[in-house]
Amino acid sequence: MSLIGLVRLIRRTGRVAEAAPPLPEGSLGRPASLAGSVQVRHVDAGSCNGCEVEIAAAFGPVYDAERYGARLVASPRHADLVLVTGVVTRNMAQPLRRTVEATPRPRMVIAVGDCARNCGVFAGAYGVAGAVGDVVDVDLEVPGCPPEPDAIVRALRQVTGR
Amino acid sequence: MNIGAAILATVQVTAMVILSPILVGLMRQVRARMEGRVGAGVLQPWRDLRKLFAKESLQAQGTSWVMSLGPVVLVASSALVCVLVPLVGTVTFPLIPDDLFVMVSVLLIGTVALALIGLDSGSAFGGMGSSRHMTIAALVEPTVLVAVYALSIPVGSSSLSLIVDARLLDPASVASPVSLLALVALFIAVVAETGRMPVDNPSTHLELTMIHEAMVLESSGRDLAWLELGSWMRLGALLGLVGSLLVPWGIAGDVTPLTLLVGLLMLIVKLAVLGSALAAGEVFLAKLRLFRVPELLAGSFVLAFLAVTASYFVVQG
Amino acid sequence: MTLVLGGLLAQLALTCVAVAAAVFVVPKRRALVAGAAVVGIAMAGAVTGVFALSGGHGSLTVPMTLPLGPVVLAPDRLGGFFMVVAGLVGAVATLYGIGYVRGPAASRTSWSAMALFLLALQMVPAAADAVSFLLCWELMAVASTVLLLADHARRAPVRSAALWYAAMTHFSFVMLLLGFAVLAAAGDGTGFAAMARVPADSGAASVAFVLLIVGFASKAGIVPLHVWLPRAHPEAPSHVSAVMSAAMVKMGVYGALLVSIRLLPGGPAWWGLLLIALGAVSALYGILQASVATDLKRMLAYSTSENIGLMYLALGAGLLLRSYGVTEPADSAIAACLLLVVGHAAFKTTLFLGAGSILHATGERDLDRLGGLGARMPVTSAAFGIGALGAAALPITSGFVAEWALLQSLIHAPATQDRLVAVVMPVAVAVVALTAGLALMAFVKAYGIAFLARPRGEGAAAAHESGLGMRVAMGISASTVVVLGLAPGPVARAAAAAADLSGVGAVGWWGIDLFGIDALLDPVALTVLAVALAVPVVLVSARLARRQPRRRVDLTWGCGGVRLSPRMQYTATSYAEPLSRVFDDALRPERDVLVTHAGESRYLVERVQFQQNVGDIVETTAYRPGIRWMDRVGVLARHLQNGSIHRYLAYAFVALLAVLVVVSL
Amino acid sequence: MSASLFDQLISLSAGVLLLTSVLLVWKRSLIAAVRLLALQGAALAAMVAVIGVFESDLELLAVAGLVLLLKGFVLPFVLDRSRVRTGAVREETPLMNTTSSLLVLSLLTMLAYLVSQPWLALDPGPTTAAVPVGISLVLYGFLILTTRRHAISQLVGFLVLDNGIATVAFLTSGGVPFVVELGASLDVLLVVLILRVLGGRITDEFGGAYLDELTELRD
Repeated sequence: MSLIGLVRLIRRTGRVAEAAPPLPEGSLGRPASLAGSVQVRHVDAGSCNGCEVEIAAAFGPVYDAERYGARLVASPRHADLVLVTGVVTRNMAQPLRRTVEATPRPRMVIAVGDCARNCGVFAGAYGVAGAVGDVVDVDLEVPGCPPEPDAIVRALRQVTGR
Repeated sequence: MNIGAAILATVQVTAMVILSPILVGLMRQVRARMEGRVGAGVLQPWRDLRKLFAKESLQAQGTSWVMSLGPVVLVASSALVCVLVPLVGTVTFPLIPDDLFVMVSVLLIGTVALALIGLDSGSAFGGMGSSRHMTIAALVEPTVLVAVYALSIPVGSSSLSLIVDARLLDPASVASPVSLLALVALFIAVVAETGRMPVDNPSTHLELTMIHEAMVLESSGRDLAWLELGSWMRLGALLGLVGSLLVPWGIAGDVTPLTLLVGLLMLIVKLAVLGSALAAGEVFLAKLRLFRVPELLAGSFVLAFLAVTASYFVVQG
Repeated sequence: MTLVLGGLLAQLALTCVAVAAAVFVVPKRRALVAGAAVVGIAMAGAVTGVFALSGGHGSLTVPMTLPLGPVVLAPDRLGGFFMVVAGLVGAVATLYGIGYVRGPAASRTSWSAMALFLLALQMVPAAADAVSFLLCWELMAVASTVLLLADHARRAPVRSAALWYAAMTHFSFVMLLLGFAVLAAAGDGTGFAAMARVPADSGAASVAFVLLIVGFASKAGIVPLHVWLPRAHPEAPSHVSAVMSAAMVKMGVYGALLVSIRLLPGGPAWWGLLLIALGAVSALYGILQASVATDLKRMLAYSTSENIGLMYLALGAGLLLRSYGVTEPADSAIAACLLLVVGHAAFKTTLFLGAGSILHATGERDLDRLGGLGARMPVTSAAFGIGALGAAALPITSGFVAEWALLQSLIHAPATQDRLVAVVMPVAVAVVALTAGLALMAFVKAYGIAFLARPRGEGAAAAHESGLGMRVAMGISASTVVVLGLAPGPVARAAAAAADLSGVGAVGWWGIDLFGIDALLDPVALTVLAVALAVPVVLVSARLARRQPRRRVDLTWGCGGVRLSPRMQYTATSYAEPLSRVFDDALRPERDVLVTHAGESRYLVERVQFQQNVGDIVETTAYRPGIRWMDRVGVLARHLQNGSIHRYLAYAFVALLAVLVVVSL
Repeated sequence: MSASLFDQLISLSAGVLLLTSVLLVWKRSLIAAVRLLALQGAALAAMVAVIGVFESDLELLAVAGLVLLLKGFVLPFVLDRSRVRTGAVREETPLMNTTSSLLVLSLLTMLAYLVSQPWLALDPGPTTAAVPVGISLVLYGFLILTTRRHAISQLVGFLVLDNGIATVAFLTSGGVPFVVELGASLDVLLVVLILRVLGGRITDEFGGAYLDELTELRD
């Protein structure tokens, strides 16, 4: 696309982010130091990628989770929050533990989606090691198969408090 | 003279420590708005820093003191650059002229600290980032020094404050082709050196395309906070340098409360304008393939070189 | 008896003592006793140099049985400067050698050769006429060849390296002989004073200049005459490499200075251009090779080529500017050349001694197998790190000051108002800048790969710190790098005195002031400022560390991977890969990728093998054909000599007839 | 027009000429090349116009109009049409990579400044100070001609060369007679049109306009 075309597109599009819903009532025992700024590391422990699509949407322009101070990062060393999706498969159990261990404290773990909470439809399958809660300590769960971006954003806002 | 210079140095460093995260916040905000987002607000980098300072730092087995000392060195070198560059005023310590060559080498100390941090982590990512970072730093060097040469010819000195003062006296010289060529070359070098588009994508999550991020993947807590602050201060100081060379007006020639205030306000305006322009420009660019970066740098080198050649012949021809 | 004369005599006496000690002391104590005497020679040399530099006079005539006349030693200021450098380097390296030498490097021959080598290094800059100069030069060459050959029985590469070295050093000797012969004929005398009477714009002077510069450049390791350097330095014992690289190679620079500012001052502009061209090519090629090299000592050898290139470039710039009558920038450039000499001597000694310690502790020179030595060898790590900072020309080291002075003098060239200068100087600045950038890359690679992260090989994992003597020697040379970087003022004054430069001096006690071009640098003030800025950062860090201590974890982050092996780290080869791709045309690396497929499948790979070899393109394209040609000539010449006594008698007869015919004509 | 303003305007237009030709060597996009060429033509016309106004020479102003029309609009338009016809967007594989050609470029500039030194010494002034720019343009044109492989790039190189010659001519002789300029311009136009027709035909026949492939035509 040419430069001028892009300028036109930007001007035509304007703001796509939806108006921010009211701050959810969070009764979460979150660490005070995470207020306003939460870096998120996402771990796919064996998901069908449905939740990934929703997470991408949550951080996309429409829901714009970044405006509440949450940001996806590339390394758990930079993260405060581990966002886990999917059932934990046998091959991913150890990497998941390592990822949480590699995150500096204070840290939190959020299990996103039904699979992550209770194995969902995959419960009892041969390659499944268990739900996320069976492998690492989970602070917050987001139900849904897959959860709506709104739900994910709500959970993140409970942590950032914005 | 010494007291004035000390006051000015303090003002410049303090201003840059406070302003550079806000500058980065502003740049992210401009970008977010152009993408149709709301954005996290200009103060978000400061919130991130506050949080990082309160977090613990991890040290993996096999890593060494470089992991903890490197960030401090980076911040100190950035702070020294902030003193050496005429951002608010042109008053200098008599024994420490704000020599451009000295400034560049102080900047390189920070570059080396970052590269060593990348290598020390002992992961493939760190090494990769470090290797790319140093390759680019090596190739940027000719552009920077030849541009410095071009800027120094009219005043016969590589001292920044003399160059800025000369531009204040003769405003027409700012718009001369020689000066513009040198500034464009310098600007490309600044973009490459601070890891902005199109050389490096500061917001990438894909390890294989990273340069700067890959080196700091292993750092956490306050180490990461220092690294971020140091890199942002570099960006701020270099943009401020380009600003002072491009628009020298308002810069304090002596140290009084009024001149300092004017200088500070001008600095804020310059940084805001340049930062917004840079961020807006980045929206239109895609990251270059790593092996096409030398083309960009060769191009900027040619511009700097043309500036030198032309200035010789224009001045004396 | 003057002080200089006394110093010279003391050196000769100490050499006799050292050789006697090497021959007669039992092997167990040999290193200590002979080593102490050799340190004495070097220190005496340095002290003599100081006397000569401060204007002392003295002349020593050593009678010789050869029909060439006596050897006359009478160092002037410039010679004194180089005597100090060579003496200090020799002393530190020998101190290191006492603890370092093992096996053949500790033999009688080696210690005697070391004594003679250091003596020759003192006598070359002290020589007062061409014949003495050439004799000392030859002594230096022979002694260093013997030292290089120390380990020839066990390792074949040593023999090949020595052969290359001997060939190149004799090529250098022949060139010098011819050059001095031309000068002696034109000036009617072999003394330097007589030669200095030859007008610099005469044809003979130009011929002599080119011959002498070629001779000195080949000793100095200037591209394309550098081929012996990357072979000899890795194979010689490390303390010998240090002396060769930091002191002996500098004699090539001394020679160039001798010719261009003492014997034939005021030469035409093209002399300067020749030196700039040689220096620029050498600096760029040397540092490119250094940044892709994986053998640590080979890398240091190429870096020597680079640094000597910068010295030639600085000298060339000085000559070029002088020929246009612009004295101050010219003098600053020559001062930069001398600062580079001193700076390079300091950091290259440190680096070679550090490399020696690594070799000693791990048995490895290959960077790809090193790693994690920082924790195992803290002193070596610190010393090598400081040396690497110096080589990368970062503040506050000796390398930085020298490069700063060079750049300053280059950018003040516009005063000449000449188009040639206008074209040459930007190119020179660009070359120096690219060289500095690549040097940064090369030494970050060397230090980071060798000392940081985890060991890549068994040798590195089992490494241990070296002995006390070696550590002390490394400590001395590393602190010299920092001290020279902090206080370049005295060196600048010495340089100004040595080469009779105007516009170069010191500010305060330690700062350097190129007042001729209005540029000053006070590293101490800069350091104070830097420390003042770092203190708050450190305080905040310490406070945070008390509140939230560092937590140790097992693994570095590798995407949660379970099998993280040290082989997954970046190596020196992979570190330089982007660079070797960018400069593909200049380096022409040979790459082989061998893919073994699993069974019949095209998609399943069993094994991938990668091989890369970065050769020396100058050697393969310029030298190999020449060597092949000489081989063929040699084969033909064999027909002349077939062992038949009749044929030899016939040769003699033919020669007699020829002489008679010539006489009768 | 004051002398200093004249000075500034001449060096500004010379700077644009130089910058556009550097970018022409740098960029491989043919679309950008056509636009840059148009800009270059406009800069050349501006330079002629400035000289015309300064010397109050009506004929020169007419020449400036002609140059603007031809080099700023007609030639780029023709070039763009043939580019669209060949369907080419980028110069895919030049004979010399961009980095090397940029370095060669700086050497060529140096050479241009060196050889034009006698002119500068002879008659120092703002117009002669810009002569090296013209010579640089000639050299850049040759560089493009020798290193590019697409027929459109060849035309671009040819036009840069022509612009260089025109720049030198205007700067040194203080103007070319209108008739001569008219004739030269028409020649250039004719060459471009012929090449365009040829290139179009070749594309139709062979499906590409790379010069390497054209060598096969000999057989």
